[in-house]
Amino acid sequence: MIKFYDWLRGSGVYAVTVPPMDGALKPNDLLETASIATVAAQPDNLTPDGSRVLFSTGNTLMSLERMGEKWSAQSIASFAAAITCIGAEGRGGIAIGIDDGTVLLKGGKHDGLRIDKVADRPLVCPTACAFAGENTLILCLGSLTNPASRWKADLMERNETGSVWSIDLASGAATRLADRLAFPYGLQIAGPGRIVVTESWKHRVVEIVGGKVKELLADLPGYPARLARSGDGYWLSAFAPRSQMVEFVLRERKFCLGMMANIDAEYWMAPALISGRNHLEPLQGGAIRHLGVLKPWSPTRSYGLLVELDAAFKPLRSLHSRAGGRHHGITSGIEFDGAILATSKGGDAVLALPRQS
Amino acid sequence: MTYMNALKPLCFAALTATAVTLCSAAFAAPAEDGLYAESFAAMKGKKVVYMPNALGYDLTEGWLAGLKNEAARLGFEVIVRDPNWNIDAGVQAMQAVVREKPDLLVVQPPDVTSYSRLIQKAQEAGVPVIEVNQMTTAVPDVFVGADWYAIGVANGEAVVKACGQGSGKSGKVAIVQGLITAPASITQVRGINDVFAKHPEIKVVSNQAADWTPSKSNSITTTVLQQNPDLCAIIEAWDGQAVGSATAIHDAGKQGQVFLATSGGGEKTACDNVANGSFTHYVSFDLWDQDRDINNLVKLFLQGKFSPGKQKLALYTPNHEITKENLSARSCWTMDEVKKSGG
Amino acid sequence: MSQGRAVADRARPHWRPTQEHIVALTACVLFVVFAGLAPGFFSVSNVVSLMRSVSILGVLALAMSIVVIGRGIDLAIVPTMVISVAFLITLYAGGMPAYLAILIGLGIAASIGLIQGWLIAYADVPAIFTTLAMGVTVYGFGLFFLVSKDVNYLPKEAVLFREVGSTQIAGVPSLVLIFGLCALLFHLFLKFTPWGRFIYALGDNPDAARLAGISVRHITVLQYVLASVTACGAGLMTAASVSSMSMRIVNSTMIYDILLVVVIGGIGLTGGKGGIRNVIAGTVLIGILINGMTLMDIAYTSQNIVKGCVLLLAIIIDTLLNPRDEQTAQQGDI
Amino acid sequence: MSIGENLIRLRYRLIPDQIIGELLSKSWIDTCIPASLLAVTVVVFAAIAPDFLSLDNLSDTGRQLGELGFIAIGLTVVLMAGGIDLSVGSIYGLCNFATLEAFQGLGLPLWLTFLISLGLGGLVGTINGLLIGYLRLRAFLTTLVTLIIVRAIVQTAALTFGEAMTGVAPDRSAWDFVGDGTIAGIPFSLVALAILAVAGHLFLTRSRLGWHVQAVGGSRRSALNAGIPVRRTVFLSYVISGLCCAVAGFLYAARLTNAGPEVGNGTEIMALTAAVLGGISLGGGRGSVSKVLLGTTVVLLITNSLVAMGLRSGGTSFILGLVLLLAVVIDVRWTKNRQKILARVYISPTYFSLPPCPSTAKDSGSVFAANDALTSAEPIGLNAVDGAEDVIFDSQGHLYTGSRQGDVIRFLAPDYAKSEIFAHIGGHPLGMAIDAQDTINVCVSGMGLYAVDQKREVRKLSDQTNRSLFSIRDDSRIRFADDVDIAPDGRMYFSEATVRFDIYEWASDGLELRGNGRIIAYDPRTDTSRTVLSNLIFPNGICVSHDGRSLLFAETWACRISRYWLEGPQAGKVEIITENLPGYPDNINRASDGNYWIALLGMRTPVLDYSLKMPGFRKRMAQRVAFDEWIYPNLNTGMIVKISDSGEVIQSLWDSTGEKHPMITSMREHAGNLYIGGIFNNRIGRLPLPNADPAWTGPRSYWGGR
Repeated sequence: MIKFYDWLRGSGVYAVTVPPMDGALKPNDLLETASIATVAAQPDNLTPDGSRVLFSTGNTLMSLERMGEKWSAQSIASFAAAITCIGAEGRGGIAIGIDDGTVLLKGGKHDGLRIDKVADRPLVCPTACAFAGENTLILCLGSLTNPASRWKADLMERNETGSVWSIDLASGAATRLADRLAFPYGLQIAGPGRIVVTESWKHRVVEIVGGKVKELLADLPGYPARLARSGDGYWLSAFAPRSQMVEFVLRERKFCLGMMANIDAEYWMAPALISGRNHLEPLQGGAIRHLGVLKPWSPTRSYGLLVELDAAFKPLRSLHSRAGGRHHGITSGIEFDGAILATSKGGDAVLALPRQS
Repeated sequence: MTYMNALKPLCFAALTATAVTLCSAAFAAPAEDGLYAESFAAMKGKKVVYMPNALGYDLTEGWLAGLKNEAARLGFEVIVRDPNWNIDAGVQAMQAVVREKPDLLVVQPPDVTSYSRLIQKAQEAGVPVIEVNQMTTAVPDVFVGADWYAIGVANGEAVVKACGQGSGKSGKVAIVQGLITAPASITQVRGINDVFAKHPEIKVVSNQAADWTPSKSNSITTTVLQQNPDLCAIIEAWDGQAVGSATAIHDAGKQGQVFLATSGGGEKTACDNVANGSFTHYVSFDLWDQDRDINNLVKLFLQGKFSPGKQKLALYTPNHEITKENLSARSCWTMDEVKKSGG
Repeated sequence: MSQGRAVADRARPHWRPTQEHIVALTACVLFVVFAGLAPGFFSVSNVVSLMRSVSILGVLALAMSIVVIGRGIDLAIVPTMVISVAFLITLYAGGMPAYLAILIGLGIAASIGLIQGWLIAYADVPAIFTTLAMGVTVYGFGLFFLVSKDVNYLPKEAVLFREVGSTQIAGVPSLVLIFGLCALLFHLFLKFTPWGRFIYALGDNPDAARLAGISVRHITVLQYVLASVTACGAGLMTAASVSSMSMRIVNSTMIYDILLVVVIGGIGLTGGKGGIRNVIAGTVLIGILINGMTLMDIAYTSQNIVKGCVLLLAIIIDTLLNPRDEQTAQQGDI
Repeated sequence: MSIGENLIRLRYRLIPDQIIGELLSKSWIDTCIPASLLAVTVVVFAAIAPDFLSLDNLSDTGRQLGELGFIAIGLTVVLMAGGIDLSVGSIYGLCNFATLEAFQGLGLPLWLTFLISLGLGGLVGTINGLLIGYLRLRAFLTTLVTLIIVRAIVQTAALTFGEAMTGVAPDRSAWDFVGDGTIAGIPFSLVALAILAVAGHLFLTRSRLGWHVQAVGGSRRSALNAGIPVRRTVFLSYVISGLCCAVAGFLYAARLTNAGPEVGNGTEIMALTAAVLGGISLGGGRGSVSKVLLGTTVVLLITNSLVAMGLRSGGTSFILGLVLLLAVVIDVRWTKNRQKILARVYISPTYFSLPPCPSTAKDSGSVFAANDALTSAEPIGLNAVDGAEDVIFDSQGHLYTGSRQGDVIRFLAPDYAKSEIFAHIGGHPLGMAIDAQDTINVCVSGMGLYAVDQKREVRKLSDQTNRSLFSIRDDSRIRFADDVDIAPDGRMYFSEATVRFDIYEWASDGLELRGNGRIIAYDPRTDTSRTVLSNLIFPNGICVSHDGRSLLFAETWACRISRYWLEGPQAGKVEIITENLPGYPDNINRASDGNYWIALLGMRTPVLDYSLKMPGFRKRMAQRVAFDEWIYPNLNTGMIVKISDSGEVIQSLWDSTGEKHPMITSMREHAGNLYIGGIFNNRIGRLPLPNADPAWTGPRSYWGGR
């Protein structure tokens, strides 16, 4: 009854409202004007590893090092499919998640170990991994059905099939820490035994406490991606903005499913890493080019957002690339050597900014 | 046990009444004496509209109770219209009555003029009109009610006796009228004035209207008492509002010193007030008598021998003066008694 | 609070004779006049009785003032008073313990206020109509369901009541004291509690108040509940002083007297202006008028004429001294 | 296409959803509330009240209506002027008493009595008016005081004269006629009311003072600033109210000869109730005589019936109060939410489906393959133009275009560097056509079809056409004239894109996809317009074919071009010549090689195409999602196609990124160049056409060389 009333009025769960970008999230152009450390196709997974920073472009693993003002990137290795996540142990050990559903370990104690099953189920969608000590790997699986590259489908299907695992690399035994998560995308070990993940489809950051989730930061105006340390705080990247229209489509199941069945994913009315590149993409009324300019506040399917959180996961400040900009689809952002690095997966660039900006 | 004694005659009356009812019901035919069946038949199922200016106080409720008792016995119907002090509503109700054309209208007009035209219209429409306790300028078929002039005179004289020559009192008197357009009030005051005219030593220091409301009479009396600490007497137009004055006197600590004369239908509370000294002199137009008068007239008219508007009759109720001295359990009635066996 | 203080400042502008001053002045003038004309006017006892006679009116005016300051109006205040009290008397006479009866009476008053407040705050019905209609409804309801008697007398047992009505403390009638007490309480409430401040803010500019984050609707409801309950209190005072409650008070012009007290005191119907001091000023003025004229034995009806004329005069003077600015006057401010 | 889809199609074909919205947008819908209220009352009481519908009851009610009606109308005038008059009851009582005193007491002739009563009423009204109008006292308070004073006067008078006055009914016929007489069976007072009602209606809606009253009530400040004599208006409103009460009092006196002091007590509340029930707003400005009469009738019927039913005391006022409350609540909620409801239901999308979009991929060999030919166009009037929906050239080669500010702007040949405002029209000029005299005939949004001649004189050609039958909303006005072209016989054919929306709501029409548009022919010889084609889906561009025998027009949302035969065997017939364009066609214009240029204002997107089959989805989107977030065509792309006379597509020019020419709404070929206009663009583009006839110009092609 109430449900019907809500459906009628578009209130309650049928409300399509989106939290505003305000306060600490007040828009600016810092990301848009940020200098480009290196150009790379679909960069992702910035991970500090000792003196260097690891990141991925497509299925190649790269390392980034600072040369004064400049940055230089070298390719390290490349894999069968796109790299979906990187975890560095700190003493040479690296774990790499690959879109074909495997996690490989390179260097360190368990060099060459290959994980393609977790608890006897083939893993489909490794989205994040991190070492908790030398022998344990914490692993996020975004979905049971869709590989990471098909995240859009997973969102539009409104799946909540993600899970977080702790894997004993020595024995290979896997214990499930949490289940039924809406695409756990970012992972951060905030302290001994303190595991924090971002739950993208629910626009929130949660801590996992004894199989249950505890909300740390909710109602984000975007879909959170990876989480990284910054001093005693964190850097939270959001790879796409939430929008009224998308929320509405998500609630119009018939239309949504029909759209997924009949139309290519890149032309869906859905969030994207980059938009406005093709005349077949859906366009929203506010996004018409007026007198030659596209207003930065116009509705958009892609956006660039990197948020600094304090130790209590409250937003402190944020860096943006707004509608009509290039540096969209920020999938990871870290602090390294007095600089902020961020990967714009949509803009095909690794961005660098001075810490104080 | 004086109380029970007081009730005896009433019980008797009640018994006879019920007896008669039984007879009429059971042995109608044998009791036939030439009029019996005819008169009963004439009254059965007739419609009587009863319209006081408001229900909810002793008089109007009392009359209603009386009517109902007879109605129950003789099988005519009593329809109540209650304008509840709102004269406009009253006028509308009257119009409704004229439309409905009942067999009889028993009405207590609120003032001299408001209903006049409509009462004539009712008579023209063939509805006989009985006015109760207050007269309009348009003359009804019959008037039943208190002899206000006599009441005024009685209270006036009582006051004169208390405050006039030889009493050694100041002779200052305050008159608290009711609704200033109401005949009850007007005629009373006329009576009072006529008495005072003969006694120059009486000075009327205040003559104001309290519109039948105790609160207003209370505030009036309070100020008057402040103004004339040596006030001798107050004449209240009606016991319903006199309570206000009584409290005022009581609050001013002048109880017993100020002579309070008033009048009313003789309901129990009035006697109580006389007993506890709130009222010094009380003129009662006995509601019992009025009930009986009303009922008799109703019966006469319902038998339909009179043509409305032709006759101009009046039954003025006798007055009983009640004071502490002559106060007896019989001098007042309670609503329950009337409900049981009034009329 | 700051915005509250701002409102307070608006209430007393830097020197300019406000309606309050004018009223006070008129009151003094009248006092002198009557002292000259009316025998026995200028006596302590009379002044006391003067206050006593208007104290009930005063309390009702307090109730009204709260609503008016919040840019509302409560025309149902008299019926509320009459019905609630008449009912509690009936209950009491019916043998119910006094405290319980009173509680029920207050409860009824409160619920009436609640309904009104809800209609005004949530259904956005203009206050004047809501209360107008509620007045009729409440009176009808009471007469139809609750109270059958026209005048409801306190039963004999209600000695305490009568005492409260008649006792004097240090020569001051208790009713006057009660009025004073209420006045003080209301003053404190309005000036020193956040709700009081909010009421001012609300009356001064509802939209601004809402934007400032005040839960306007709750405050509105609060106003009417307060008013109704106070009205019930005033009814109790009436009952205490005349040991009865007459249903016919509803048909009287009392509501007009109340409004006049409030507005004449200088609490603009626009809301946000004035305070308890104005109410007292207004009450005193009316009191002096009525009492003086009664003493001069002016007939009740003619009293109304005089009253009316004096009030009209006061309003005119006020308007001449602080005329309304066409550009800033609010639309629909009648 | 599935069965389900067919059902949807059928449902939307059969049920015309748009009607609800159109009904709601009618202004008379307001009166429906009191009217329905009245209906309910009548039904209810006819059912429960005794002899409710009996003749004398009705005639009695009629007489009372006569009296209360007068008061209520008077009060309404005051309310509509933004004031309030509480003293009506007292004035009523006063005049009633005065009448009786004068007629019965002093035995004056009837007419004099009437004048006296009028005089008294007018006097009190004048006092009120002076105090409130000129001294600007608070209406509520002032009339409250006058109420008390006048009431007191009546009472005192009643005391002094009341008894002296003989109660015997006067036997003078005129008097009785006023009181009891009927005209053709209708009570006299009712007839009087009817006359007043008509007069009052005319006064409020047709007279200057009436308008002033409404203006003052609507916004006192604006009225003042507009130079309306606010004070006098207010003053007069109170006088009127006083006079009305006087008449009412006179009638009452004649009916009941009741000199009681209570007459009219609480009448002000009755009248107010009536006004509110009728939906007269307190703030002022809103209301009408008919409404208040409805309200009055309701109030009277209710009170009378309740009295007649003889409820126990209190019952009447209880029910009356409840009714009043209910009515006020309904009225308030209605006026508050009407616009919201309207906004929710007005847009009513319908089913539509387009065939799969032809491929536009760069590498696909299709004629629609994306390219960037247009990016090489050089700008004209960069950042100077705003709203160049159409561009056109006169015989001298000057370029004309429109601007959002409502001007026709001229760029001077040959280099078009200098521009000037050619003429100011006021509305946004859209499509243009130029005739042999170089007069620019232009469609102006919201205004209609206008002509600007070389002397720069602006002339209205047409702003209305014949109203279509069975249309709820009046569609005879032209709201959204879009593009025009001139047939050889001089008649002008112009398209009205939609009759349901204004230009700034064009997207809403795109959401509806109903055939809301039409093509109108204006005949300069007779100076008349008539609709030639209707129910078109956003008809936009119009172009008379090279041979002048037919007319090409674009239906934007349907992505198709049709031909309308002007003469020949198929005259009057319509045939579709180009279907399933990859974008939404706007203006059509002649090309030098005998073909036609078509501007596509935006591109079809898969999501939008898919949503066409789901009207429910689009409706909910319109309701839930903010206007700016709606799915639009992809307007950030520019495309022009060329079609042959038979309609097959020959060539397409793109600005696929929309960097320079997004949303192209028109283009003209002129002397070997293609000039490109876009309504939202900041420039006009000039693109050299390599193999076009440099001598060819529009005027020549239409009117031959001169």
